[in-house]
Amino acid sequence: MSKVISDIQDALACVESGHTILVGGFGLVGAPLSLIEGLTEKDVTNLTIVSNNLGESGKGLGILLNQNKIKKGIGSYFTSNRDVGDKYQKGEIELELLPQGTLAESLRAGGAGLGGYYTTTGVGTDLAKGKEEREIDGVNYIFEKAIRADVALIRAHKADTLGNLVYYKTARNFNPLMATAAKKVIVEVDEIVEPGALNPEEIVTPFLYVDTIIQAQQVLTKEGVVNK
Amino acid sequence: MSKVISDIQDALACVESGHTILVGGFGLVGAPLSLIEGLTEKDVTNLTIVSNNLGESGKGLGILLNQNKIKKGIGSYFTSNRDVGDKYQKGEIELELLPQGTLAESLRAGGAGLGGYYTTTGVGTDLAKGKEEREIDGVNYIFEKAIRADVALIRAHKADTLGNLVYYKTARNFNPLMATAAKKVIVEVDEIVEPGALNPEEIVTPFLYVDTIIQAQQVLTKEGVVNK
Amino acid sequence: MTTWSKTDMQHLIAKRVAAELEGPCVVNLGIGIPTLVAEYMDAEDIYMHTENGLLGVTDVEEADIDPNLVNAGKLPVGEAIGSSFFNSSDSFAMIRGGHVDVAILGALQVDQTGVIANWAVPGKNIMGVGGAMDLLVGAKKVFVTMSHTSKDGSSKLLKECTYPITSTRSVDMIFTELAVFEVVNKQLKLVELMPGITIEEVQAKTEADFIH
Amino acid sequence: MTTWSKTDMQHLIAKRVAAELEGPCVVNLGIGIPTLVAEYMDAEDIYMHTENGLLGVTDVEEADIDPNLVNAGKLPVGEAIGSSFFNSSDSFAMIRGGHVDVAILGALQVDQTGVIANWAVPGKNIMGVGGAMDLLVGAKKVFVTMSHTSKDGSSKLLKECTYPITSTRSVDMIFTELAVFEVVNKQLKLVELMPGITIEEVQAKTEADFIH
Repeated sequence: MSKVISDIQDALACVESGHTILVGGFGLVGAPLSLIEGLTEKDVTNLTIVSNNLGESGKGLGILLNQNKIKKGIGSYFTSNRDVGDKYQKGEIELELLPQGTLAESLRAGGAGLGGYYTTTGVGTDLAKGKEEREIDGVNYIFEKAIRADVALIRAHKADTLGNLVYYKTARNFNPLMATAAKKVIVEVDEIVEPGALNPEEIVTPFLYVDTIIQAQQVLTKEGVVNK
Repeated sequence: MSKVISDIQDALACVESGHTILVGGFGLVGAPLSLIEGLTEKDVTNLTIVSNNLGESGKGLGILLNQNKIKKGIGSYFTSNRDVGDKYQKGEIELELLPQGTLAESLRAGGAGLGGYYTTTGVGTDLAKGKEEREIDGVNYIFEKAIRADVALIRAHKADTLGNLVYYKTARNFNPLMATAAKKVIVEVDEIVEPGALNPEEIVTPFLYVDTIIQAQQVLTKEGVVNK
Repeated sequence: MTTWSKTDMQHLIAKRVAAELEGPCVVNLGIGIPTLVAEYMDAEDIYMHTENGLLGVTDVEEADIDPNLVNAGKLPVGEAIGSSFFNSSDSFAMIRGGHVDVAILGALQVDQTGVIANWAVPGKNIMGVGGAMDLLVGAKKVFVTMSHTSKDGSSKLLKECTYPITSTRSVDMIFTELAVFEVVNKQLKLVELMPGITIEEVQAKTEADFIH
Repeated sequence: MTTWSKTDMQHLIAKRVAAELEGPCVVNLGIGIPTLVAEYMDAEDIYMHTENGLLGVTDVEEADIDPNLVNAGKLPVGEAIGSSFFNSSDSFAMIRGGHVDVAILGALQVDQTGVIANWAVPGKNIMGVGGAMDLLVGAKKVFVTMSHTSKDGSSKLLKECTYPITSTRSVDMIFTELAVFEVVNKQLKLVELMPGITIEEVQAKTEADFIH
């Protein structure tokens, strides 16, 4: 049972207008660049994108933004793309800003079947507005809801054909969390190997989380993003 | 800066009467057998022990139980030691029974600085009695509190002298979670290596969680527990 | 009326459950009859998850037994090709997050809406629950295996459970030595009689209402 | 009155903060002046954490730059001996769970109780927060580095922050090009004048009340 698909649009067949989509990466590092490009070529709209950033101006998710395919962004640092602010000003996009730790934790909670959790992060700040506050053992917390999505687009370093994944250095970031929190998980990888090639003690994402694997066609290098 | 200590009682110097102590392991698998033995030789009482089981009759934590050092047990499966039931019947021990997933998740929440979380596990059962129930997006959850402790006694496979840890097969279980959720973390390991010997991608417990390392003196073999 | 040795009965049930599994899927096996199901699985793409931290469980030869490689019943197991190890919270995140396809569990009682009791007996100390409640809320499908009646001959399929329930969630299928039931809209539906069993025998030994 | 180039000022502050760090400890460095602190740390047992997933950050030579190995400011970094990689929730679990000893952050404003504002400016869209709020609630100690005054000469140490605060938690120490403050019982205490600075100059440029 191999989960490997060669055509990106086939891999993205499950993506529909109105979907909530998790997109891995911290800036371009660990972002599923090939899948994002595939999404810019697909006729979908009204997407909710959950990602630390919405790319950079005219790059990565920034292209999707400029195509007006994004209805709402949920992330921690939209500042990296000035177009996001312009669109927000014009009322063309909804934004939900979360502390980075809350974004990560909510994704993990979503994947783990939790409803939500209490964190001290954000208590007493503008980002706590409208959120329940509760004292537990003398400490003030706010309630944060779990995040779950229709599809996750992630990047890993290696996959075996079953879907077990390992990551590479700081390109790991949100990817393993997003792998757990969506109905369909599509991963692009640098290298596809046979089952048994990855050490069972080192696998970060066990295969039950992964639906589809593609060979990455775009790679981040010192010189920027290049086609492979 | 090496965290390695050779004498078990020196390693356990931070343990005091009345402490809450996390003890790793699933039965004897992955249990810190040498540290538990050290605890049975130490003059402490009134302990709250958080562990999946309280050992077996007269073995591991079972010895501590029979020494009347345990005031309260928090775990998921006390059935493995018939003495626990006897003591409970006589009112000699308090017990808090949690689903195994809740025990694990509460430890993780404790380590991650969360106050608690909502889970579907246990809803509508006797184990939900007295716990807040809440509907979130049409699903019923109960509130579970994070668990934090004074000391964690855990077992890993290898440690470097900084305190980075890797585990071995199903001996991993609760150990990495407990490493995050106590003020002092003492680990016993099969092997101590130099910093740099463990692959940064494979380290399961980063060194900032670990205070003290000892070489395991007791090992679980096919023939049972043997002194090394 | 058919009678079996306990072992034969357990194997009969285990074999029948195994036939219900279709790959690709991830299955968690409880203690008791469920453990036997592994003996009858032949599809290559059925993977077993054990909640103490391993996805990809296989049998192990006596010579290869590793005391630190066990299943949730603390029995020695082996590693399949493509297996992975993880900690307890990651393991239960798989279960509670709905990533395990099928849980096969034993039960003490099942009520006629498919709700089960399998972790505690009234009048005895409540001492252990393990992963039972987690598996019931989390697995996409739950299959129950059990003898149809207690040692005293009374039905274990009841109008209402008298033991503490494990979850308010109804299981999906129930396999006994007499019959196979599906739970459809909170109602038991007999879908198959085991070899040599008559509907009358099932009716006689079943307190719960069921349709067929 | 002393004047510095912006770079000199930043390095002056960074060097002073570095002197405050005692190993063994784990330090998280924010963007801006905090990043410079690494240049002045000499203790072998001071380890740097970056919230995008690495404990054990070092400098990197131009030739060794790896585009997939960066810090929270997306600048290339290297790996120390004994480093480890982890995902974002594990990284923030370290921060929020109180396992990072010191966070060194920049700030736009500090009030006289030590509460800071460093993530948003009123009248502009609120577009980014990153890990600032997490670090403020979680790090055992928080050190703030900033220029003492804004470009227009107004004090950044205020009676009350006019920008949205990052946390209700007071920071522990504040380092500017003029002075070092500790926050003691929700009160600023001047503990050191930077070389060549007089108490009068600090008083003239500080709106916040402070003791000394």
